Parts: sequence; C-alpha cells; structure tokens
Amino acid sequence: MNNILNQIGIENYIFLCVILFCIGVFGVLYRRNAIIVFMSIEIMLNAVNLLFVAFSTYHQDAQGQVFVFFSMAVAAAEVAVGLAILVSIFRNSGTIDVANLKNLKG
Amino acid sequence: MNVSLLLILLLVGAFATYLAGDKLASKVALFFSLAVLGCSIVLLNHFNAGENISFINQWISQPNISFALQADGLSLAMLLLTTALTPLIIFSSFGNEYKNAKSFYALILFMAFAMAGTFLAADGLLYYIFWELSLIPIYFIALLWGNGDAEERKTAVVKFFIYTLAGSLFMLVAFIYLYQRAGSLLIDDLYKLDLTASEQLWIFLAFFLAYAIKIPIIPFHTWQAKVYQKAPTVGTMLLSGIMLKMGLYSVIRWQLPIAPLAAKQYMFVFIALGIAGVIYGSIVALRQKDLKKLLAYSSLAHVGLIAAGAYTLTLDGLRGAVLQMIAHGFVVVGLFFAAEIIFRRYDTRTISEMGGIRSQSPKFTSMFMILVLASVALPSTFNFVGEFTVLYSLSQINIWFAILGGTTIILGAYYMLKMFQHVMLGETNKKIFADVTLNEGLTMVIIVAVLFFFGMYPKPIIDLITPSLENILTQINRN
Amino acid sequence: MDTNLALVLLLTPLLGFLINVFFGKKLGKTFSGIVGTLSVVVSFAVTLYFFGYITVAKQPIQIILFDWISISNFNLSFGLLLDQLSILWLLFVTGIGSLIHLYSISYMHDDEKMHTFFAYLNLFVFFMITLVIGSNLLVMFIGWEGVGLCSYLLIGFWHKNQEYNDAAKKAFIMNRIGDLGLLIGIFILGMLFSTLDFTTLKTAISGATNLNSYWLGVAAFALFIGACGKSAQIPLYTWLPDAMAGPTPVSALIHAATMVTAGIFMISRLNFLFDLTPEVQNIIAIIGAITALVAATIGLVQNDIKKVLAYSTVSQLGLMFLALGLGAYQVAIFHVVTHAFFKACLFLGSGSVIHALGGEQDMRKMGGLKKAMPITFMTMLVASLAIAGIFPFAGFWSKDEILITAFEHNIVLWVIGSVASIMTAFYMFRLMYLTFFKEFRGTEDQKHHLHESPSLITAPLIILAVLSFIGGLISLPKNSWLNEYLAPIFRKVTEEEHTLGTFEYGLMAIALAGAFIGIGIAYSKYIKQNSVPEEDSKITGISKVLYNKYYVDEAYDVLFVKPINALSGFFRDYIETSISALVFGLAKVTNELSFQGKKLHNGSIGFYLFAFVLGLCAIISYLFLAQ
Amino acid sequence: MNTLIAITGLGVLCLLFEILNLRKAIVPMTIIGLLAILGLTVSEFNTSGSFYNNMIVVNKFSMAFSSLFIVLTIFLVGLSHNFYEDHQSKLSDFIAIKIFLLSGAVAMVSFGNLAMFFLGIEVLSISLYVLAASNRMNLKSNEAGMKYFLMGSFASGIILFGICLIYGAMGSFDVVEISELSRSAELPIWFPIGIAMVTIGMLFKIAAVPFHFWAPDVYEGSPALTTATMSTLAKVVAMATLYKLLSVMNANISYAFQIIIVVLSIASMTVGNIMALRQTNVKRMLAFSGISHAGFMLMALLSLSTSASDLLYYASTYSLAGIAAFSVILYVCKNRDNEDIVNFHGLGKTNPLLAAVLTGALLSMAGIPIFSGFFAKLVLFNQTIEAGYLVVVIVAVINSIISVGYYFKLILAMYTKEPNEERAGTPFFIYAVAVVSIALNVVLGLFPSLVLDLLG
Repeated sequence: MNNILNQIGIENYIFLCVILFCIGVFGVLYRRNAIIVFMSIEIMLNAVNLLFVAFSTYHQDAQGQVFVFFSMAVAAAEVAVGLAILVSIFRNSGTIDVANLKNLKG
Repeated sequence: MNVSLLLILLLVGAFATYLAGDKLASKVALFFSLAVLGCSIVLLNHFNAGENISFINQWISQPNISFALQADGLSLAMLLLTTALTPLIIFSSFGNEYKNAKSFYALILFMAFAMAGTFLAADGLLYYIFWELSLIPIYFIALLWGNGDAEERKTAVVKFFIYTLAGSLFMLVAFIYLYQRAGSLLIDDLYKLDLTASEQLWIFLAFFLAYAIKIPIIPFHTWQAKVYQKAPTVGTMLLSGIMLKMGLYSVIRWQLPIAPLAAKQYMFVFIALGIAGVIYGSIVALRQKDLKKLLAYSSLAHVGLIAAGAYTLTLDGLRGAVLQMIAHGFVVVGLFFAAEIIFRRYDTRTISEMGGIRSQSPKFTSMFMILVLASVALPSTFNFVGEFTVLYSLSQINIWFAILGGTTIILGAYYMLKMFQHVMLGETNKKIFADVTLNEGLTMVIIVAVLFFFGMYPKPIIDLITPSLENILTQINRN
Repeated sequence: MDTNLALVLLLTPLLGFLINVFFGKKLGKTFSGIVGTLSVVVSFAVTLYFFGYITVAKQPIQIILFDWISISNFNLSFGLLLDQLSILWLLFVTGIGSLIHLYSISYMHDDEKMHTFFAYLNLFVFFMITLVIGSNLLVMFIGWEGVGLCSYLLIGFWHKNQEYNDAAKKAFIMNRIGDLGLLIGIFILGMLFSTLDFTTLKTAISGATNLNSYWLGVAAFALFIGACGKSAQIPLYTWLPDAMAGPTPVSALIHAATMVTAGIFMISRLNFLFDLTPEVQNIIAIIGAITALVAATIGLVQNDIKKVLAYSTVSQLGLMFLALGLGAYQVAIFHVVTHAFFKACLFLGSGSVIHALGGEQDMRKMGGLKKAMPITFMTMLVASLAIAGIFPFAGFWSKDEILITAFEHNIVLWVIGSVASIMTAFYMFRLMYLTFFKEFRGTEDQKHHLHESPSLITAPLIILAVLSFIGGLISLPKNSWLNEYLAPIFRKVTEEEHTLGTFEYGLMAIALAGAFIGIGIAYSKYIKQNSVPEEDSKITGISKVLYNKYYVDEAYDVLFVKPINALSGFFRDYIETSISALVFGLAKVTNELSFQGKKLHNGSIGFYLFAFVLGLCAIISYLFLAQ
Repeated sequence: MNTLIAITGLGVLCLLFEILNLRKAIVPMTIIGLLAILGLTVSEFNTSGSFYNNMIVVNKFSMAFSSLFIVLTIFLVGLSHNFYEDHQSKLSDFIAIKIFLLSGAVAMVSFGNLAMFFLGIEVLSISLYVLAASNRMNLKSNEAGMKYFLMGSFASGIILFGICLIYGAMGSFDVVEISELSRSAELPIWFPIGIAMVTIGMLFKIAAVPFHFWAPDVYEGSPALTTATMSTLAKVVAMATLYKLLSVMNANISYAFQIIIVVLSIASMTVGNIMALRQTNVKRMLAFSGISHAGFMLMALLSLSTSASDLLYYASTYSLAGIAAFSVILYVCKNRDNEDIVNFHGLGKTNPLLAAVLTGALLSMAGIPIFSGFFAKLVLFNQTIEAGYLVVVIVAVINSIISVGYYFKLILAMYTKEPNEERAGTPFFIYAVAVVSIALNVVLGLFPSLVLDLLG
C-alpha cells in the first residue's frame, strides 16, 4: 500500500480526483436527463471518496476511510429521496428532462 | 415624580382609548391628553422648584444604552407644546366622524407619546427610537383617514415615510459612529467628545439629512405639501404643529452641540438654505389653488426662517427659533383648523370655490383674521416675538440675511392677505356657512388667547428656555 | 397716579373696541357710536390733563409696565413715554379723533355694520396712541403696524367689493415694505447701542464720541424707508390715493390727519439720530420736495373729489418731509398740526357733500352746492384758503415757515416747494368751484335730495374750520409758542428761529402772491370760461399722463407684482415637480433593476448551477491570487 | 448531547404514535416533548463538555442556538396541526421529519468533528428535500423538491470535497486539532481552498448571492409550511453553523477571505432587496428578503471573535418575525392555489389581529424601532463599524430603505385595499403561534440584553 503511494505520489491522486470531480460537475451542468445528472453527482461524490481513501493512506490514519462509509451511506439516502421525487415528477409531467422544470421563475 | 410618568400615561391612554371602543374613544383620548397636560404642568412646577425630574436607567448593557429621559427648560418647553396641542387637536376633531375611531385616537395618543419621548430622550438611541416611532402612527393616520384619491394619497404618504426614514437611517449610522468614539450615547458623553473637523462634518451632514427632510428645508421639502393636503386635518396638525418641531429641536439639541465646528464652518450655507426656504416657500404659496397646500408652503417658509435662526449659533437665534417654534405650532394648528371648519361647511379646499364667508360668519372671520395676522407676525402676537428675535440674530450675522429673511413679512403678508381676501371676503357665498359651533369656537379662542398672551408677555417661556439654551451655547463654543 | 391715568388714556379706546366688537350688535347703532366716541373723548380729556401737567412741570413722564422681549444684549420693556412731543401728537390724535367719531355717528348711520366701523376706529385710536406714547422703538412698532392693520380693515370696510379689498391689501403690503426698513433700522440701532429706548438712545447717541457714521447712516436711511411707507412718500405713496376706498371719515382720520403723520413723528422722535446723518437728511429733503411736486401735479387733473384731497395730502406730507430733511422739525410739526386741522375739515366736508349726493364722488357731476349746503361750503372754503396758504389762515404760517427754511438752505427746494403750493392753491379752488359754484350737474333725483347735512356732521366741520383759521397762532414767527414747547425735544430749535426781516416779508409776499395766482387761474378756468373737465376718454396729452398718475401703478404692476406671480407659477409648475421627479426617479431606477433581475432568475437549473460554479471558481481563483 | 438524543427519541416517538393510532395526540405531545427538551437544554445551559471523543462539543453557543432551533420547531409543529388537516395520514411522518431535521440542526451547531458536521447537514438537507416535495400531486412542489435536491446535493458534493481537502491538509477531522494546526505551521494551499469550498457550500444553504438562485423558486414551489421551515429554521441553522465553522476552524481569518465576505454580503442584500421589489407572490418576496437578510447576517462574519451574540440576536429576531409572518400567510393562503399578494387585500378589515401581527413582523424585518429587528440591525452595524467596514454599513442602510418599499407594499395591500372575501374560522394554533412569536419578537426588542448577554 504505502510504497505504491510513494511511487505515484499523492499529488497525482489529487489531480485524478479533481478531474473526476470536474467530470461530475460538467455532467451536472450539461446533461438534461435527471438520471444522468444523478449519476454525475454520484461521480463527484465518489471522486471525493477516492480522495478520502488516498489521504487516509497518506496520513496513515483510518478516519478517512471511515468517513467514506458515512458519505456513501448519505449519498445512498440522498439518491433514494431524489429518485422518489423524480418518480412523482414523472407521474405529474411525464418527463424527466430537468430543462423542463421552468414553471418557477421570475 | 419624574418625566417617565408622562410617557407611561400617554401609552396607557393610547391603549385605554383603543379599548374604550369607537363610541367613547374621542372622549377618553381627550381625557388622557388633558391629564397629561396637567401632569406636565405639575412637572414644570417641580422643575422650577429645582427638583430633579429626570429619569436615567441602564437599558442595554452591550451595547451600552441607557433609558435616559432628561428634562431641561428646552425639553420642557417643547414637551408643553406637545401636551398642550394634543388635547386641542383631539378636541378640534370632535366635529368630524371617523370610522374606526378607537384606532384613530389611539394612534394620535401614541404619536404624542413618541413625540414627547423624542423631546425628552437624552440617550442617542432612545432618541432615535422615539424619532422613528413617531413616524408609524402618522403614516397610518394619513394613509387610512386621509382624503382625496386613494392612489395619490398612497404614493404621497409612502414617499413621505421612505423619505424620512432614509434621512433618519443616516442619522443612525452617525449615532453608531459616535458610539464607537464615546462608548455611550448619553448626550452628555457625546457633548464631551472632541471629534476632528472632518468627522464633525460627516456627522453634521448625516444629521442634517435627517432633519432637513423632517423640518423640511429646501430642497428636501417635496413630500410636505402633498402629505399635508392628503392627510386628515388632525394629521396635518400633528405634522405641522409638533412633528416639524422635532427636527428643529433636534438641530438645537443634537446637531449643533455635537458637531459645532462644522456648524460654525458652514454656517452661512445652512443659514442661506433656510432663508432660501423662506423666499421660495412664500413665493410658491402665492399661487396655490388648494388652501391646505398654501398653508403647507407658508409653514415651509416659516420653518425655513426658524432653521436659519438656529444655525446662527447665537443666543438670540436659538431663543428666537424656539419661541417661533412654539408660536408657529399654535398658529399653524389654528390655521389648519380654520381650513377644516370651512371644509366642514363647503366641502372643498379649493380657494376659488370659497369667498364671501365674512358676511356669513363675522365671528369666524375675525378669528381667522387674527390667525392670519399672527402668522404674518403682527406685533403683539407671539409670532412677532419669535420672528423679531430670529431676524435680529440674522442681522447680527449679516445685515443682508436679515433683509432677505425679512422679506417674509412682505411676502407673507402678500400671500396670506391674498388668501384671506379670496377665502373670506367678496360677495356673499351661495353655499350656506353655518356659524361656528361652540367646540370650534372654543378651540379657536384658546389658540388666539395663547398667541396674544405670550405675544405681550413671553417672559415665562423666555425664562424657561434661556438657561438651557445658554448651556447648549457653551457646548457649541467649547473648543 | 400718572401710570393709571396713562393706562386710562391708552386702554379706553381698546375698551371701546372690545365693547363694540362683542356687544356692538346688541347696543344698537347710535349707542355703539356713542360708546366709541366717548372712549376717545375720555382719552382726549386725559391728554388735556397731561398737557397741562407737562406745560407746568416740563418733565417727561416715563412709565415701565412690564418686561417684554429679551435680546441677548439688552432687554425690551413695555413702557410709555409722555413728553412734549407725544402729548402734542396725542392732542390732535384724540381731539380730531373724537370729532371724527362724532361725525361718523351720523355719517355711518345707514350702514348695517356701524358697530364694526366704530370698533375699528377705536382700535385705530388705541394703536395710534400706542405708537405715539411707546417708550421704545419696538412698542412704537406695535402701534406702527397696528395702525397699518386698522387702515387695512377700514379701507376694506365694504368687503363685498373686491376692488376695495385690493386697495386695502395694497395699503397693507406697501406699509409692510416700509416696516421692513423700519425693522432693519431698529436692528442696527440695537446692535450699535444695545438699546431701543428713546431716552437712553438719545443719551447714548449724543453722548457717544466715536460713532460709526456708516452704520448710523444706514440705520437712518432704513428708518426713513419706514417713514416713506407710512407717510406715503415716493416711491411708496401709491397706496394712499387708493386708500380713499374707505369711508370718508376714515380718510379724514387715518389718511389725512393722524396715521400718515406717523413717519414724521418717528423722524422727529429720532431727530438726534437724523441730525448726525446729513446725507440722509438731504435725501429726505429731496424726496419730500419731489413728492410734494409730483403729487401736486397729479392732483391738478383728478376729478374724484377724494382723490384730489388724497393727492394734496401726499403733497403736503412731502412739504413736511422737506422741512424734516432741512432739520426744521418743529416747522414740520407745525405744518402737521395745521394740516391735520384743515385737511380733516376738507375730508369731512367732502364727506358731507358725498353724503348729500348719495355717494357721488365725481366732481364733474356736482356743482352749485353752495346754496344747498352753506355750512359745508363755508367750512370747506375756510379750509381751502388755509391749505392754499392765504393770510392769516393757519396754512399760511406753517407753509410759509417751511418755504423760508427751504429758501435758507437751498433755493431749488424753495422753488419746488413754492410751485407745489401754487398748484395746491389751484387744484383746491378747482375743487371748490367745481363742487359749489355754477349750477348742479348731477341727476334730477339727486337734485331733489340735496340738503345740508345734520348738525352732528356740521358741528365738527365748524370746529375744524375755526381751528384751521386760528391754528396758525400756536407758532407765529418771533414768538412761537410751539418752538418754546418743543424746545426740550430738539437740539437746535433756537438757531432755527429766523429773524423777521424785510427779506422774510418778501418771501411771504411771494408765497401769498403765488397762492393768489393759483386761485386766479382756477377762477378764470372754471368760473370765467365755465369749463368742466371732459370725460376720461377725451383726456389727452400731458393731462392724460397726469390723470393716470404717471402710470406709476401700472409700472409697479409690471415691475414687481407680475414677475413675482409669474415666478410663483414657474416654481409651482416646474421646480416643484422636477424636484419630486428627481426623488421618484430613484425609485423608478430600482424598480427597473428589479424588472431586469426577474429575467435573470429564469428558472433553469442549468443556469443556476452555472452561476454556482462560476461563483465557486471566482472565489477559489481570488484566493489563489491573494496567496 | 442529551438534547440531541432526546430529540431523536422524540422523532421515533412520533412515528410510534402513528402506529398506536394516537394521531390526535401527536401535535400536542410533540410540543410538550419539545418544551421538555427546551427546558432540559436551558437547564444544561452552562454545562459545557465534549462527548464521544469530541464528536460533539457542547458549549454556550451550541446550547443557545439549539434552544432557538427548538423554539422555532415548536412553532412549526404548532402550525402543522392546521396545515396538514387535509391529509392526516401523513401527519406523523411530516412531524417526525421535522423533528429529525431539528436533530440534524442541533448536530450542526454542536459538532466537534467534521464528520458530525457533514452528517448533520445531510440530515437537515434530506429532510428538507422530502418536505419540499411533500405535496406529491402538485407539480410545482415536485419541481421545487427537484431543484432543491439537485442543487443541494451538488452543494453537498462541494462541501464534501472541501472537507476532504481539509482532511488532506490536516490529517484529522477534529476541529480542535485542525484549528491548532491551522494556527501553527504554514499550510498546504488545499487548506484555505477546503475552507472556502465548505464555506461556499454553507453559503448555498443560507442562500447568499450568487448561490441563491434556488431559494426563490424552492420557496415559492414548496408547501407554505416547508417554506416557513426553510426561511426560518434552515437559514438560521446554516448561518450559525457557518459562523461556528469559521470561528472554530481558523480564528485568524485571512484578509482576502474577509473581502470575499464583504462582497458577498453587499451583493446578497442588494440583489435580495431589489429583486423583492417587483414580486407579487408573497412567499417569493420573502425568499428574496431572506436573501437580503442572509447578506445582513454575513456581516457578523467580519468580526468573528465578538459577534456571536449579535448573530444569535439577529437570527432569533429574524426567525421569530419570519414565523409570525408565515403563520399569517398560512392562514390567509389556506386552500388557495397561490400566495399572491391579492389574497392579502383588506386583511386589516377582515382580521385586524393577524393583519397587525403581519405588520409587526414586516416592520421588524424592515428594522423599525421597538421591533427587535431594529436592534438586531443596530448591533450588527455597530460590530461592523467597529471592525472598520463602514462601507458595508452604508450599503446596508441604503438597502433597508429599499426594503421598506416592498414590506410596505404588503402592509398597504392589507389596509388600503378592499377585502375580496371573508375568511371563516379562527384556527387556535395559528393564532397562538402568530401572537406568541410576535410577542417574543417585541419582548426581545424591549429587552435586547436578554439575548445579547447570553454569549457575552
């Protein structure tokens, strides 16, 4: 474990995660299908999780990994709620295109 | 026994009036206002007997604000003006029927409470709170019981409210700044401060904005005429009779002593503004079609002169200003009441629709005439005492100020007599003008009596206010 | 004792006023008239007492009633000063006042507001007394403005006619212009000497060593402006002729005998001040002379009987100011007294004529009244001779004194004065001829009603006529009782005495001749040629200009009244609106911003998140840069 | 600590009531329970300590704010009785969710460890997502929920990333350690960025410009009671948490950071007030006014060390006024499809009491004296000028002038317009909540020291 980190270097992990995170962000920004937006958010969260793990190894400290479980659980809960909302939207409007959610404005 | 009693009494009166219900409201309000008047006279005696009638108590520890009510001669004079005019105003309204009277009269008493507080408060924040508080009742009085087209009225009143609030908020900032410097807002601590010239200038200007809008000094006067016109006469009386004086009083009590350097340095500017108000107001008043608007502009002219007097920073100026404040308070209430009396009979405020009242009601005519003469400061009326003193102080600063300010006695006579001629004289009017009722007559007579008495014998008031004014002067000249 | 008497003197007219105001209606016309008259008579009696006292004791009485106004550098008390000057004035104010009250009882009997009329008259007397006996400038100012007020009320007495009201307003405002001057003068005196009390002021000024002559001059000039307003001198004289809108007794009392002399009173009161400012004195003299001439010229062609008298009053006042300007105060006062007699007489006479003709004032519609109303005719004739300055009538002495003084100082002033008095003689007799001689030119039913006025009207006429005949006695050349009497008031009285040489007799002769010339012209024109002034429309040339009073009113209208009203309209319609537009403008701007902002919140999640990310990046990058 | 446990227990209890068919009892019982918890909290006010190796740190600050949250929740629960009359079956769920939301809130202000902070904020947010979308059949509600959910979880992502960076820089989640470390050596650049990202996440929650866009839409779309919850409880919670976060984690906050806060605060109040001017939907208007108030509260962050009590005071006055306002809105807009200002016409005649309450609430928000909102502004201005940011205060003053414009629009509508139709019924709970909350507000105005001295 340790030596791998030494070989590669923490910075690279950070860059990787940042890139992943940005991918997620752009996904959220540019995709209109709600499901895909959810997935993008998941990507963001997972990017962070990965970084957590990397850091925890870097610091030789388990807290980070514990935190990952928290965040995964939370993410799961979030998505559950999100999907529920999505379902009711689909019931009422027959579409899951977030770009159509423009009734509230001004 | 101290001054806080007065405020409590007024507040209780307000609630009692509200609870009394529409039938009794006016009576209860009158009762309480009279009680307060008596109470304030008792206080005056205590004060003259040299007792301490102030009330100071820690209120907020952090920031350090105290509930300080201090009564010196000046405050008492203004307080008496308030407590004397309030019953008159309430009494004058007996001729009218107001829907939801209980709220109406409760608001009047509440406003009296706020204004009395403003005159008494000796702590910056407390003063500011009362200052703001007095705005709310008049806002509702003008809005709900006013006359004329609702939309127009709404714009006028809201403009008035936001305008005055805007001014006073800058005063609040100034106060906070002062608090940073003094660590307290007690007026004595503020007097002790020695601020740099630039600080004083900014603070002075912040105060000036608040007061110039309230008084009003041109060019901040545009709210005035419309609100006076739209508000119910009672509201107009409260505004012009007492509320204006809050601004002038504050100039003397707060602005000048706290920022004397600025006051001295830019004295000419502010005197000039005041005098410009005199001339401007008088000229605009010349050709007003609406009686109340004309009176509004006349009062703009008068307060301009008063402000000019206050800004001379001389004993005469301040004393004249205070005397004139009180005198103007009574006259203007009387005049607006006269307008109301006419309105009750002719149901119009348009001058061109009046005329020929004299041959219908000589009594009313003579009272109205006396008020007109008082407002043009005929010697032996109270206003002459004030105006003379103010003009004298102006002449001491610069003779031209006196000459320009003195045009008020010419222009004033011009527009007032012109108004009188078209309102009262001429061929007998077609419309019926029932002679003044007992209540109306009584109100008028009281006002007239006050004007004449203090016109011939202003000594009591002068003796009352002079010491505190001298004290303020020493504060002004402390550095 | 004296205090109480003084208070009686001062307050009885006020009492009469109050009674008439509150109970006048109930009292009934005659009774309210009697009350009014009595109250003035009482003060006259008291005045007589004080007169006797002062002639014996020669000591002025000073009474402090109470403290009034306090100014930083001095206190003003409400006090009375009864000295030779004020008592002299009181004598003819209350004396002639009571006569005119008496006259009014009958004259105003047909008016339903008689009690109001008497109330006003009493009020006027009250204020006039205050003016005269006030012990300091400010108490005097009370009376000063008070009489102005009463004149306003009385000119506009018939308030249903807006033209009368305009005249009243005009009078009040013109007076106010003067009052401002007076106030300014008061301010300066107050600043210079820290007192406004006459006696202390006198000692202060005469005692002072290094006086600031500049400010003194300004003060004197300002005071003179005040006098101009009250005493109808150029340029503030135009209100007086219009003031004839009031009932005739009013014109007699206020606008001939008493109020208009207030300016002269004030200047003689402050003679010690004016003596120190020769420039101002010159101005006064010149203004006085010009006024005398101008007014006289206008008087030449007027056809309204009261207008003629009004202009003659202005012209006579001009002569008095001429005297004042030359420092001959007692001469001016002498003329004031005599003028009070004969001008009051003339006005009351004209009143009785108008009364007889049922309100007709145009001389072109009169004539031949000699037979109908002999007493009126006789009395007016006496008065006219007096004003024309015919020996030995009162006017002769006083006017002659003035002219001699003028001659001694400046020949030009003398010429002007003489010309003015020649004209006076002319238009007075023009008036007499047109009114009383030849045959009646009025309507038929007027002719039927022609009658001599009742005794209540004629009695005062007779008294006044007698006075204007013998009035000259009070100050004959050589042994002038008046100068003796006034000696304590004025400094240079003794030098002013002129020796009666042939040269003076010559001047008298010239003056007399001039008077006769004037009368002669009038005689030839209106008796011999029997010509009557033609209709207004036919008047042309110079006489048209004169008839229209040199168009001064019109000029004032164009120069002052119209511009101010135009300005008022401009302010009302443009400045006011634009200022408030400025205020509302701010509100509009914010509202507009709000409106634009609504478009920004377009409800699209994409945009929202985009903004989110943008903000994020901005902050992060800023932090990087800040590092 | 006990507070947190008790609250969670109460939440479970609510669900149990449903099972035991004690639906009637739910609201009263919950309120009683919350009152008891409030008493507990107040009694423990001065006992500070840390639990579960610093997962939770209890001190005056957390206690004070927790009590405020509990009070607000009591009001909200009180309102829900009337609000959920129609679908009683959901009552227990909604109330339970509110209680859990409260537990999240309490966790947020008493966290000692970033994990706790994260959990707290998620509990809060997720419950809010649910509440926002709780009106299933109404598309607007769905849309509101969706918007809130998407952006909320996006924000959580940011926060998470921030936490991660902080952890990376410090190697610990414990705030105490972090703050010590932050003081000591010079730090990797990730640390300030991490702080910034967490802050931004919180700024989103309190709806500060430019992260505010969700607020108006969500406020408008959500059921009124949820809006009330968001605009009072959630906003206050987020604000308090942000304050605690910054004050605990790095006391010596950098100048650049202060500049950011100044800019954001100015932007928030200006945008909020100006946007509110033209709104006709009252909920939306209050959303924007909430944004401006967030801007005001941000001023507290300029003097972190001293302004805790000021923030507490501002928060309590603002939220109390908000509760009062929303209770009236709930009453007026019951069975209305929208909350348009038209519904308020003539309220002054038809129901003077509630009209007066709403007027008072609005005046308090506008900062008119004697209502506590004035003092709240005053103390904040005072702090800010002391910190040397006169400019912000001037802008704030100008903004309060603007704000009067729209607050009075509503007042005018109530008093000068003619009523469109009578509203029947006088629901006790609404009256109680409205009157009590405004009364509390005024009391705070008369005796500001009550609150101002708590944390002094």
